[in-house]
Amino acid sequence: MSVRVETADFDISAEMARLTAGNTGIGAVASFVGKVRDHVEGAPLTSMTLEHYAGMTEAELERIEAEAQRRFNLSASLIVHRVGDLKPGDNIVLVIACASHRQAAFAGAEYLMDYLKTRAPFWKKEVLANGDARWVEAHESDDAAAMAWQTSEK
Amino acid sequence: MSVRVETADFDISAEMARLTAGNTGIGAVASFVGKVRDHVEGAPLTSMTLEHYAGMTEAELERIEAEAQRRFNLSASLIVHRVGDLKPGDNIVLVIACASHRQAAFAGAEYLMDYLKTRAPFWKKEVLANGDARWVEAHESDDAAAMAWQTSEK
Amino acid sequence: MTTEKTTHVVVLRYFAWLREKTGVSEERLTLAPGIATVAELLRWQASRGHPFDAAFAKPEAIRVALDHAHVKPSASIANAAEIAFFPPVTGG
Amino acid sequence: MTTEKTTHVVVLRYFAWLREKTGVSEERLTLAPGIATVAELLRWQASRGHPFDAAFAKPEAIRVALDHAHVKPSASIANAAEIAFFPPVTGG
Repeated sequence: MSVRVETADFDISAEMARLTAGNTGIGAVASFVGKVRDHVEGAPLTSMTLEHYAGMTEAELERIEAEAQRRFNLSASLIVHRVGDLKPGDNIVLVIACASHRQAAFAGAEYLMDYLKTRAPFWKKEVLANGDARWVEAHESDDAAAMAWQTSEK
Repeated sequence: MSVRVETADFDISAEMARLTAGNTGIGAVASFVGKVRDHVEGAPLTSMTLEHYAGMTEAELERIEAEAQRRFNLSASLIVHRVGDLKPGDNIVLVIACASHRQAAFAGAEYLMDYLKTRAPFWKKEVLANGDARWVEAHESDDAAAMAWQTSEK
Repeated sequence: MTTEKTTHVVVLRYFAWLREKTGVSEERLTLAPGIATVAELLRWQASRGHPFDAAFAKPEAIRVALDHAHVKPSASIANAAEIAFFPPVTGG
Repeated sequence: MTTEKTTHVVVLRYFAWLREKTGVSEERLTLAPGIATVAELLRWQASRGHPFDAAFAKPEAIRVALDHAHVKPSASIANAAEIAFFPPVTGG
């Protein structure tokens, strides 16, 4: 179990190998990579800056990871989130959830992302091609996705 | 969109890079790796042989991929399935689903796996540590998972 | 395509434990005219004698594909060139 | 821990547009004794004058963490050493 916040890019093959090394009880590895898109609501995006609250970020990600581990009996998991300046096509976030079977692995990875999106203190500022810079607004759909885990809709 | 059946192992980083290259409209990449476990129902497993129906396998995987693409509006996807002799810890299958947003990517990857498990003509034969060799039996839970997509439970 | 009655030559294929139990992975044969559906073909297999009788003793445990596509027991085999028999799939 | 009345020194931190609007990323100050909850602290921020008044004009758009944990407006700040103000998070 581990969480990392860093400016460098990640290598999913290397992370997956490290996470599953020596544990051949793992039959299922679900993962998610979030990337910077080239458009936001139709407007071309030039770059994105990710700010975070060092200290709280790690604490919150560890709480999310511990809860996912408990709920889905994960064998191993990882959250890596990048901060700093990113361009379209760059990786932003990686989550990996390992379990004996695929349902738990998929549910674990989705849970990690849903809670990361609504609880982990990261903020995105987008710079558009026309020069405008703006802080991304939170989506109600993300709150709904996280809430669904509490009401057993998922 | 592509499907491959091969004896060689795959590299998820390389596959993901190839799949997303030049498409910065992709914001979400969900993936799944299935691996050989070291135990089956409590019995230590020594090796596993994967047989398939060449020709039908590719046709069926392409049908599954086309349906996933249509349902979830995937930007790109990939299915790689290994055949031949595998050992505990070895990779068996890789699916990747790319989309603008994470819900579609996750749903796409789960759909690909659920249908691959119940429709693609692969068969596993396990060799146990005590020398017994047996064909793996299909799980009712896999049929139920695939069926759920038809009745909108998912 | 012709509408006149012709002999129906098919390739039959067997996978996993069906291949092992029959000892055959592939055979080419001419189907008797009375065999019109997958269910009838499965009954014919069970009537062929050793080792097919044992391999096809439980037709409900056997899946069938016509020309690389899954079909139900009620499907017509009239246009099939390749017919495959196998247990429920277990990949992934 | 002591029960006698002491001055409450806290570190306040500001992120994203709250950092930009206030022009402050971090400050250390002594809280007035009347400020007991997060909601009261948000009201006090809005009353501090420029540029805090504008930054805290819509407290419902602001999230608060006490010592690295999310809290609700009703939470007591009595034991907090570090209090952070930020908009709803947008990572991932």
